[in-house]
Amino acid sequence: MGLAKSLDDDTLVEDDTSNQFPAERPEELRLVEALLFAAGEPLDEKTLRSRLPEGVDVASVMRLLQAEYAPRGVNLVRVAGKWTFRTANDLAWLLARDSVEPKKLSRAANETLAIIAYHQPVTRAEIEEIRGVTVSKGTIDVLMETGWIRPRGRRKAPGRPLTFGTTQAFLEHFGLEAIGDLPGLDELKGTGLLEGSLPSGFSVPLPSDDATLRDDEDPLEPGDLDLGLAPRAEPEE
Amino acid sequence: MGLAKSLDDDTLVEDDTSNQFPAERPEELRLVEALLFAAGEPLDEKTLRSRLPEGVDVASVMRLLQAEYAPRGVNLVRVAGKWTFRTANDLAWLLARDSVEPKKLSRAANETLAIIAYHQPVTRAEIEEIRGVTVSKGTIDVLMETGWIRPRGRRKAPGRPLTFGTTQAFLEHFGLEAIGDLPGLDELKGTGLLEGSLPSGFSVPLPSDDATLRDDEDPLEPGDLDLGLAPRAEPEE
Amino acid sequence: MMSEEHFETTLSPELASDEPALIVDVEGFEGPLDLLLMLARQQKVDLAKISILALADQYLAFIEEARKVRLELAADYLVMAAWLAYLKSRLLLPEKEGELGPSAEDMATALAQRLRRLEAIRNAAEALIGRPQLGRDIFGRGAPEPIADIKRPEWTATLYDLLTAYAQQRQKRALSHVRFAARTVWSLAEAREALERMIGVSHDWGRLDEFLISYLVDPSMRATVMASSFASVLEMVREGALEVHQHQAFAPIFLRKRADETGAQTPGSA
Repeated sequence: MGLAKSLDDDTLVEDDTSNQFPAERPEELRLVEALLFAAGEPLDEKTLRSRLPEGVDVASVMRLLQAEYAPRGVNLVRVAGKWTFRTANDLAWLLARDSVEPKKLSRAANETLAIIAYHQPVTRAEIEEIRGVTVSKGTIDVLMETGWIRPRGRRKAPGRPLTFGTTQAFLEHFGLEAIGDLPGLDELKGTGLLEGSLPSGFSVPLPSDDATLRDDEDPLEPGDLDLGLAPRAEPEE
Repeated sequence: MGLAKSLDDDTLVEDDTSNQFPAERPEELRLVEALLFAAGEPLDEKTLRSRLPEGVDVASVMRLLQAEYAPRGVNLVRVAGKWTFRTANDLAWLLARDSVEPKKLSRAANETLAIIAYHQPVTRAEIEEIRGVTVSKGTIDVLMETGWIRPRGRRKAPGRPLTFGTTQAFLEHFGLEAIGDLPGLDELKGTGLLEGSLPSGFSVPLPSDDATLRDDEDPLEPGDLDLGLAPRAEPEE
Repeated sequence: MMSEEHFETTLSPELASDEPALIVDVEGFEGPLDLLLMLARQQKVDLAKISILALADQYLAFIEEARKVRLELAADYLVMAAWLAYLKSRLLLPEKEGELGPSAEDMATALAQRLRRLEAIRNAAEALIGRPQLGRDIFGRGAPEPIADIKRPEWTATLYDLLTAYAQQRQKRALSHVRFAARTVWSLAEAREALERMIGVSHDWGRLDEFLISYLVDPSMRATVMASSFASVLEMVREGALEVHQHQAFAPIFLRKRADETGAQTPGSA
């Protein structure tokens, strides 16, 4: 706080900037911002709670902190159900120089990713049915490489095809709090276009990246993991 | 900004938190905080100037921003003439994690501990005589850390070396009711731990951890405890 | 809704439906459904109200054109063409009573539905890709400060470890009171000192073993004296203090002090 004194006449904003944090600003806000800044990766409320003193109302601290940071160049956001700081959306122009030019996905990969996201869990055959064209192994490989999709199980159907879904990294990359926040999802749902022509009884009109297998899914088998496809699948008994 | 609306009655601070940044907060502050937040390393003012719109008074922006962050959990600091965000110094405790790491005692430590257990009270020189190998300071330190041995007195001999014995914690860790439960010569032979022909006169002592000093021991001196060696030694008169 | 400029096709969208493209580039399409969708867009109506009959005509015309320029068409384009021709004929003919399977109307509706679904997912894909992306538009902390992990060791040992260590240690010590006789070794330093003393007096060639005769009496010393002396001789030769000469393998080794500057004669080659 002593630093505030060094603000002198040529400051750009009014004097009260220096004491904008009333002395009563709860210490918890300091703790949470330190934790999240230091971590770099999103932390869930459970983790935060475990690191904070007993009895802190984490949810309310998060709300306060989010409001504090909303107008700033760094925002507090919730992705994949966890909290993290991110640069503000509108500052991409400023920071673009920092980015390693991400490999641009092909149109086929884009569409395949969208189908996996909106229709998950979905098999390759179902993706092909929607696109009306074969999905090449290469396209799936490219998407696997991004870490945004994962094979999540096998469909209880002839041939027991792999089912694909999105990952936590997908949510983090696209800044989604949950899969239900996919853009345009409500619209798609409303027009009934998500139901598609999947075998009746199998199709569930809402995408879900919940790791719990659907009724029509079997767990991955040990062999599936040897493909290097699945990063880590906990076999469920 | 819309988030501010969600702040309701159970907020911890007064309502004006949400608009603590007057609309006039200069955009430059947002830009600089985003730049510094995203940068992988501290940035100097020259670099900042080159990334900011023409004509920004970087020095004054830095002063403002530093003052703003001073009371926070994250501070704006200058390292080697460059600017970076760092979690506040006083929160180091928050960012450290204690973890217990099970570690097996080395063979040397096991031998030394066993010799202390059987031959106590015993000095370092005596341990070396029995082992035929020097006992490193590190080995004694590790054993002290376990809490299984303690310096119990000083031998009435030239140099007045420390004598070591085992503690209650030793008995507890090894599930012994009393030190006398350590197997003797016959038992060691019976279990095959000692085998083959042993020279006549080979003996295994009957261990005793009686705290009473022997005739050839002097009590510890106050200074002995300052060595940090003895965790809690009750000075005995 | 999605604009058309995203189609990587040489078929200009401006072309009216009755003007088949002259340049036919199937490469630009992601399969027959994609092609159909593009053609459907040219009808400039809501996909729900699309004329499947007109669409079938457009598609068949396109395929015809492609064949004229002898373009290799993937089989699925031809399968779609055959199916559309069949659908077209069904749509044109009056429905027969009691015909098995779905009606032509149903099939047309199903096709329209598929096209709508493809278009919907395309729009969704665009919306998704258009979102601010991490590492491209938005960034996380560039230099996270790792949590310091302070590891507190918890020492473990079992009674078995302890007793084994003790027993083995005691036993080893009890049995290890063997003494090895100290080996006599002539060190390099000793050898050199002796050589310098003996050679220092003479500039004549002399035999190494004769120089050393008094040291070679004890048979147990013979090997070490010879080895160390020879090594010292080589070292002194390297330093330019000695000259050495051996007539042939296993022959006696001669040496003498090096003559300074005078270049004294050597008997034979060196």
